[in-house]
Amino acid sequence: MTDIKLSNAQIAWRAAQDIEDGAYVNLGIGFPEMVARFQPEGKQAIFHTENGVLDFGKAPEPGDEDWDLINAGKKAITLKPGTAFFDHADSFAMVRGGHLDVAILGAYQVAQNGDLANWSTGKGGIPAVGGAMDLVQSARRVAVLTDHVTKTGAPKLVSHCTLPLTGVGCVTRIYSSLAVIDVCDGHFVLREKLPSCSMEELQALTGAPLHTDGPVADLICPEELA
Amino acid sequence: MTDIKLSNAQIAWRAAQDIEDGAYVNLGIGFPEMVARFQPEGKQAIFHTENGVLDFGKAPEPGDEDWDLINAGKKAITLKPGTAFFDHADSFAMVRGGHLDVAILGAYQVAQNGDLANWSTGKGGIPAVGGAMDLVQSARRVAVLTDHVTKTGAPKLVSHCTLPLTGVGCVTRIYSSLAVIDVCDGHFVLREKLPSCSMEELQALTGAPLHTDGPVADLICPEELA
Amino acid sequence: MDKRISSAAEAVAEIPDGATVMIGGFGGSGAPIELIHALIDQGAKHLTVVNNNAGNGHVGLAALIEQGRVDKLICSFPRSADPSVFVETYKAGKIELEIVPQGTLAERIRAGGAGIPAFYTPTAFGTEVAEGKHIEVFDGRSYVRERWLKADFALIKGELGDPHGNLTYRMAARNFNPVMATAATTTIAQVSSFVPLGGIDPEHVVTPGIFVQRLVEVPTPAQEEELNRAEAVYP
Amino acid sequence: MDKRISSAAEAVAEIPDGATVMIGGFGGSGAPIELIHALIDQGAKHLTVVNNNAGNGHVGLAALIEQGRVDKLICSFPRSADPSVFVETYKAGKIELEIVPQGTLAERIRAGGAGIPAFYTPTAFGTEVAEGKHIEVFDGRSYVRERWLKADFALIKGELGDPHGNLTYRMAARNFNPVMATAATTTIAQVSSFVPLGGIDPEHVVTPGIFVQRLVEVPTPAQEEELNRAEAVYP
Repeated sequence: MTDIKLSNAQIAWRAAQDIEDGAYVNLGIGFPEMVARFQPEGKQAIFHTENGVLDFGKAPEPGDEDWDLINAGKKAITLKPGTAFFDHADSFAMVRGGHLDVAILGAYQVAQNGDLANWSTGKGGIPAVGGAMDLVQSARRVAVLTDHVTKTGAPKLVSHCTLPLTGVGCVTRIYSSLAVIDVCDGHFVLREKLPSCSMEELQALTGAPLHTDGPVADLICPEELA
Repeated sequence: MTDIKLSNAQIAWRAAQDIEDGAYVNLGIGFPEMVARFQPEGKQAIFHTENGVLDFGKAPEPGDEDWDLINAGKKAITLKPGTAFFDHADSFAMVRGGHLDVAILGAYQVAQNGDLANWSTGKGGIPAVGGAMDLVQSARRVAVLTDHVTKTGAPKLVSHCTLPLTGVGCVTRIYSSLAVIDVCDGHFVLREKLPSCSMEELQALTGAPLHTDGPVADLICPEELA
Repeated sequence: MDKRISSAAEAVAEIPDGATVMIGGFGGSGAPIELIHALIDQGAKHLTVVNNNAGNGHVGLAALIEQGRVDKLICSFPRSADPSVFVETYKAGKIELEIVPQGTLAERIRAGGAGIPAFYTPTAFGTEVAEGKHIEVFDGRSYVRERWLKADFALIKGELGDPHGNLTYRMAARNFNPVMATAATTTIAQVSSFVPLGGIDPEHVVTPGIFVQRLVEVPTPAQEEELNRAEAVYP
Repeated sequence: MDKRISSAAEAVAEIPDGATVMIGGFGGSGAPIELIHALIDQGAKHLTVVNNNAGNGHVGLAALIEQGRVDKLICSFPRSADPSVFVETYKAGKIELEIVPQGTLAERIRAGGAGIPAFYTPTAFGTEVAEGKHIEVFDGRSYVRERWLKADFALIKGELGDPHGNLTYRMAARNFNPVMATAATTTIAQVSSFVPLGGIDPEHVVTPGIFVQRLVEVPTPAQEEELNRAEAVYP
């Protein structure tokens, strides 16, 4: 079993490479927010945040925060030329109406049919769904960023989710710490994997069969993000 | 049968007297628009028009029209301090959401249960409903301005409508050329009538029983509007 | 990313025969006359058009209908000062008409843009407009179920537009334009002025650019009412 | 007609025990802290509160909950930097929680304001949040039916307000405020500045006055985030 895996920054970098020029993108709270740092040269993504801002800028310098100007993670953001404000009903009209090109979220589990579980560990505690259930059912592409396995080594890519679902059949691509995997017609289809990780190792860490429908590329990310 | 009846201006004047200070009011195309001229001293109504304007001013002088600034009747209007613009979905959210205090419309027929027919003579021709069906089902009060009888002398206040309905059980008060009549629990209840018109005459011109539940006042309107 | 296009002709070039096209405006206020005329020049046929009205005189939507290009019209109020084009086409059986109450029309379009496939409204309950529709009682009151309305294209008229498609409108010319912008696969806006990014205060954006695919500048747009007073005919 | 009130205390005076109260804001952004604190002072109990979150620290909504005044909370995300007040109240069984996906929450409120008793959404289909709800298939896809959400009172925060209640908002502090304004019988707005009629450009009005019943000026409103960084506690 390989010890080498991608850092969160590398996973976010890899996901950023697939965002088309001019795409409207929503980044989930936490780790997915990191994707905004890695927009490739010459491609411009426009970021949407659930609380009613489109096309916002980077985080302000500490001390320069305006707490009326935040993202869905309640972190301070900034204006840029082209920013637009709107209310929550309009914000989710954008989401639900299918106007977002990509939503990028974290996951507890993703099933081979595209089911996603990312809101509840099922252990009781206080439920909190936020905007994820809206995003995953309606964005044109739903990408998941995740470690390939849990902290205890259990697969997060599974034959079917055992945790409470966020959405059914919604995930289109998974960027894991070991591989890039698409969900196609109820199967996981491997697109890229770390060169250091064999097919057998990867399959052993994955809870459902990995299919291929062509060559599997090497998953190479910038070393400096490791 | 009496020959004396109120002019349209007098009917509009009478309706205007009942509009509460601060009321949000929608006036139907044509004759009902006249109500705006007769707001009583000290009472301020705020007018809504379906095409997305709240609190607009009077018609401009001929030649001063801006055809981007019109009412639902496609007549030019003017701005005033406090005007707000919004889109059609928001405009009918106001209507359907029950935010209008009064809608004032014309009628072909009103039934004693409050059913209103005002959009189709039922003779074929080209149907056209506009915003009336939305307004009558959702405004808090729905007032009708009408001649008491048709041009051929047939009652317009009827036991049940024979023309295609605009809305069911929606009319709350009728300002006719002869009387002011409320719709209460499926009955016409007479509130005011022209002094020159006897109860017997009025009943003969009305297609359903006129009830009373108290004194019937004299319907007196300014002579100069006759 | 720059959504600006240099001409109305180019902006409407790919609208195919049989397309469903929403056209903004309420009467002449907010009607994108230059885009409609470009669509007439372009030649697409068998269109389904969604508009509040049915055109006036012989310009704009009336001209599109007069050219025999509209198979079906979905509207609330097919009347105007001079509705002769629509009336004659309708009486000749050459155009299908779907009448929708104005608020229901606006809400069906809003639902199309907002991903709501159906909703309930009190409007038209008990009338012939609701015949055949699903009725349901909530809290003792009866409501009609209505479906969303979407389009392949929307032709709309704004006032200012930036390269990302953020738009403002001019006074009551706003009307159906912002909501139609949300409900079409491809929304094409004509604006009186292009402004650079940042040229519209973020607080004053009415249509965020996410809803707009292309925009074209028409610096002094024709006003349908004035064209009709001048008895204009297009083409 | 003048909807301006001289104090927050007076503005919230008539909110009774058992009322349903929508409170604007997303986290601290747009949260009407002074109105919430006035409601704490006022004493109404057994409230049902609708808010996106569940409060943070010991001010605003968290303080209202800490005072034992909220029987039920309808929200999408009861987490924050310091959610201890809600967590303890919830674990003690002293508050009922209804979790609603954020977009469905916004749309249910919008439906309440717009007279739509129910609508269909793809959100939450197949999840436990949709359990027991009516499901319907449109065009081959499954949707969940959701009901409107209305309130007796809405407490919202705006930026400018004129005597008729026309409002603007400040940046992302807009969020739930405009839509909650539409869905309450009585909407009470605190604004940073009163302006005279005409002080807001008609093109820039976000909430038309028809949706606002009372407004109060709070010239330098507290920002929840800053109160929490200063470890403030109310009262």
